Amino acid sequence: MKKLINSPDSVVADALRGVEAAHGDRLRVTFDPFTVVRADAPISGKVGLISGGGSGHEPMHGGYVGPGMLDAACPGEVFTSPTPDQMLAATKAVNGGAGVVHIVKNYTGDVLNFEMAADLAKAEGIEVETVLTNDDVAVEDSLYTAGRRGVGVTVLVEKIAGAAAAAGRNLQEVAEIGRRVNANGRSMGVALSACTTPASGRPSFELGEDEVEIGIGIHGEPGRFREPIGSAAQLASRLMTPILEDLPFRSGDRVLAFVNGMGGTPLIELYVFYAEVAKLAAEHGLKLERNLVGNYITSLEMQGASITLLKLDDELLRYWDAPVDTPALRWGA
Amino acid sequence: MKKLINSPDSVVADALRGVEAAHGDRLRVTFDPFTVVRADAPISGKVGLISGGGSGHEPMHGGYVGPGMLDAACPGEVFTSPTPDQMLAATKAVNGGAGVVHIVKNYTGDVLNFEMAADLAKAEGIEVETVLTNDDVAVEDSLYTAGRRGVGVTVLVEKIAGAAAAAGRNLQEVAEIGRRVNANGRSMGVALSACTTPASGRPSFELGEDEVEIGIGIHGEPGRFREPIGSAAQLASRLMTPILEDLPFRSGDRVLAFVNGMGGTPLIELYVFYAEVAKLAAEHGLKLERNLVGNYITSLEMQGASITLLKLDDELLRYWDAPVDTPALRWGA
Amino acid sequence: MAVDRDTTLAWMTSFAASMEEHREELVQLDTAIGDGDHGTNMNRGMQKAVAQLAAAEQADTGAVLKTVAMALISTVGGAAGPLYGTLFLQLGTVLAGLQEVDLPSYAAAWRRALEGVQARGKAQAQDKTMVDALIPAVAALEAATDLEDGIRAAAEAAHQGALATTPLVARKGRASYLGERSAGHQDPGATSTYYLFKSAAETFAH
Amino acid sequence: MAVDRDTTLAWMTSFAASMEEHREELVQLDTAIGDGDHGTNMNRGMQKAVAQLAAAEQADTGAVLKTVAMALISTVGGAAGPLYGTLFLQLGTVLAGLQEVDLPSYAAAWRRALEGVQARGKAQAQDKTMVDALIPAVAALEAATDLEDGIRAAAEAAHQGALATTPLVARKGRASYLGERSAGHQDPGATSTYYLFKSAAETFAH
Ligand SMILES: Nc1ncnc2c1ncn2[C@@H]1O[C@H](COP(=O)(O)OP(=O)(O)O)[C@@H](O)[C@H]1O
Ligand SMILES: Nc1ncnc2c1ncn2[C@@H]1O[C@H](COP(=O)(O)OP(=O)(O)O)[C@@H](O)[C@H]1O
Ligand SMILES: [Mg+2]
Ligand SMILES: [Mg+2]
Ligand SMILES: [Mg+2]
Ligand SMILES: [Mg+2]
Repeated sequence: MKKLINSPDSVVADALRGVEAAHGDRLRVTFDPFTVVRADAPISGKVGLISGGGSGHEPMHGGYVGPGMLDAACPGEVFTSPTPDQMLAATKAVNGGAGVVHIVKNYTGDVLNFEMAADLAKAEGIEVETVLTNDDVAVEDSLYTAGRRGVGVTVLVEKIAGAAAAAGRNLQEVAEIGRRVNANGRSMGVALSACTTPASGRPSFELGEDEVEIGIGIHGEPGRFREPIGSAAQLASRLMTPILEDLPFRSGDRVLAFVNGMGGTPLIELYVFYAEVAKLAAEHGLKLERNLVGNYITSLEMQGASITLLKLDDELLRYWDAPVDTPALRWGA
Repeated sequence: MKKLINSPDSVVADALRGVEAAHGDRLRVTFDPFTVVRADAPISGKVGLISGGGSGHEPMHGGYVGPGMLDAACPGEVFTSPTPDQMLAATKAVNGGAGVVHIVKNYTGDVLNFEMAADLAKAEGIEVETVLTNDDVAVEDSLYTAGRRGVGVTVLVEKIAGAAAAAGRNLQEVAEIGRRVNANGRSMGVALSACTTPASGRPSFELGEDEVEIGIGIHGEPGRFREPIGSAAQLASRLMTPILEDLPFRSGDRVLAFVNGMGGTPLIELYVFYAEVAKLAAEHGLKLERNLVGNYITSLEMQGASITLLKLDDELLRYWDAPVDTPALRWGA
Repeated sequence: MAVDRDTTLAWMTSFAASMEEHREELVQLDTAIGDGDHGTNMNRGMQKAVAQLAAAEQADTGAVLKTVAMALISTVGGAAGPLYGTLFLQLGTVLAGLQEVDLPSYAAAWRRALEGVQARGKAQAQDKTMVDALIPAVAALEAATDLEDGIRAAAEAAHQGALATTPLVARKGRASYLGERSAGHQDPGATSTYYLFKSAAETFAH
Repeated sequence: MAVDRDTTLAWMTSFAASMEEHREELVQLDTAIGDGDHGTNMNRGMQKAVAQLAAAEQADTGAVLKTVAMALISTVGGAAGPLYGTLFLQLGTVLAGLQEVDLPSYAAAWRRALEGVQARGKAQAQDKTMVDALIPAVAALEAATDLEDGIRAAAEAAHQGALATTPLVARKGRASYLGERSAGHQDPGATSTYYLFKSAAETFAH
């Protein structure tokens, strides 16, 4: 394992020192417990938005803290959900009196820890609504699993619900909009290589020279299927078909297409992939109104990509376009 | 070699199809020859800015085309400088009558091709000024080499000269500001792994499990020295010392610090690295006024990072802060 | 030997050492069907737990267990943090205020701990989780007539339960995403639960 | 056999085939001390050149060489594009309008081509570039008394020149960044220049 780190034990704290050094003018970083909070939080009267999850998915979530998006993030250890005390601290830090939305990716650990945190926050008199993301169509048989995983749509929920909160919508409305994004979003991913957590020091799985994992999550877990690698066009179709069928997306639907890199995929390949996704979307009759191409929800240095399609309506589109001013997503500001 | 591509021969064209699909509302992509041009070019009376270089360094340069930065980019084949006809086409497309600045990284191929292009453009009556970037302190003995390579500072030149052009400065002034950025910027990089071009299919070099290449360029070439890997703190100091000594940077200098990922390094590691860079800069008495952390000038999927320090003055700072609206760098707009 | 504050402290110290010793093994088990952090998570949590136990006088068995619960909840994260946190919180709640714990009280506390883990995680038997080690262990305790024998039997039952997770297809937790591919690997959480009982058995064998 | 339009066309066809055949080898040489694209660059350029030669009637030797020059300049990129482009442009300029080229004219054209390459790239002898193959090749042509023999001698000299780049430390082009580490590898551009003369020798041996 070769990494640009000081030691496996200190990697999250060290990275947070970097975040503080780079963005200390607009973010407040706490180390005990780990939180990343908007410098101007809490905003009186505004619904607070927090999210959190294991580290190793950067820029998610710390990179999305700022006006128009999250009010705080709780970074856990690498690929390990954060703990309730982090979430409680973040919830208190961003509560402007209008309640706080917890955006939670559907993994057992994240769900259980956020559940405990919500109980603690409510016990302290803070209203909390939880928006659970579970957009991964690779997990088909959700009765016999922990349910679908929350993956790419999480970024879109954070942006769009964040804009709704910035626009002054109330707690129920912000949560409802977040849930609407999740309900209208579907994702699936492919890995060309594994990743190595600093603590384990070994790749999370071994792939042959011409194999890929289809239907991966974001924690270096193996996917649902191991298959021979195909061209970008073939892989795009391998992922798009289940996505399109699942919602289902219909001809004429207005969509946002999000091609996400898993961390180690060069941008040139993501654009090659996006070209194929756009082609398939057009063939399916979709109206591609917006897009996002880049490394936004990652698995350390994993090579691979995921596709997220979000069916848009006027309101979601308006909130997507609204100004956002965070380290990793910034426009109109 | 495992890549998300259709074929090694079509990777640049395929990626440009993706750029067109994703950003067609604001960029115009041509395929014969390859250029990426602002949709609203030429802007009458504004100095045009173009750059170009081999592909595989994304988001450079195509991701920097837009208001406040480049007017056009010329993508070559992977790691191969573009050809004069591309540069001529781009020059003509962005010439609004106030002349065109060519931003050229100092590599023999880029220099020679841009020289030919400038001759051709001048023959057609277009005024051209060339800004050469050569900020890489790893190349010490420039009398016996092709001179220092242009690396990280190129991004800063494009942003700052782009803002000067947007502010209405004339050709000489925009070129002078670009040269000033280059003259005040110094960079050095480290590779933890090689990269593999689609055409060659093999890693550009082989490193042992605990070795790094120090003083790399951006084309997967081996660096100046092969050394045992150190901690992030040690590697930061290994790169910062020659950078600080070279300009030299002095206590009290105002600087912009740019920690750049080579493409395959997760953002969490770049922030770990940035923390060390900021610490060393502070110990040296530098005033860290601005920073940029991310994958901005890359070598495909190489793991590693480079550090660029730029000594700021009021004017450079003002142009750095000015609005920019490109796919890869966006603020204030 | 009885379950009291000191034996419970010794048990927790032993479990912390066991998590350190088996960190790598649990990471490997979790790499095969999860995300490779279970050993690191449990070790981080238990080192924090023993540090907190050392930092303040613990009034009784229940206090020890609650301190461990809070340490795990605030340092483990992941699925294991809330689940083991709940386990120790329930144990500690039932045993609160008791200086000496007899077999029936101990077994009843473990029944409540099991119920708490299931209420939180919704896992049933055969879902390939720590519950598959807990269920037979608690049953063994309940069936015992002697505390020491009961704890030894519980450890043996937890061991069998953990081993028996290998052929199962996971239906809860991260491993469930693998579907059929989760079969053939022992569950990391069931394994750490076995080590928890093994530490108890070793503590009470002294 | 004389240098005229048809033999020049045959030479260029042979060189294009050679670049295709040796693409991989040139990529490997360039991977060691450069960026691994020289073979791909030259092959892309020469395939385009023969396609353009086929697409339109070429008036004479000079026209053939200028078509090749323009094709290389607009498709090769990198250092090799402008340098080989300049080489063929100078050759074509000197030989423009000639139907049959004799040895003195041919040698003079090559001298101008060498000067053009050096004017563009500023490389001297021993800088470990294509110039190290060109210099002895041009000298051999100038020393010759017979065209066919001269071309054969030039190919042999280019070969020796290319081989002799191996121990050199590069002072121009991308390999120069490696400093001492560039020694011990044969220069890719000098090698492709050797193949250029080898193709000529084979063409004129027929
Ligand atoms: N719903 C659940 N109920 C009971 N135990 C569970 C549940 N989900 C997961 N587990 C246990 O947690 C273990 C994984 O813990 P750990 O790796 O620390 O957390 P994570 O899965 O969040 O990375 C599994 O091996 C399993 O025994
Ligand atoms: N200044 C120069 N003068 C002459 N030849 C040069 C010069 N710089 C580089 N070369 C030649 O070009 C070759 C490399 O070509 P190529 O790999 O196609 O371009 P690049 O270096 O831009 O990738 C070198 O092997 C060398 O022979
Ligand atoms: Mg985990
Ligand atoms: Mg090149
Ligand atoms: Mg785990
Ligand atoms: Mg090359």
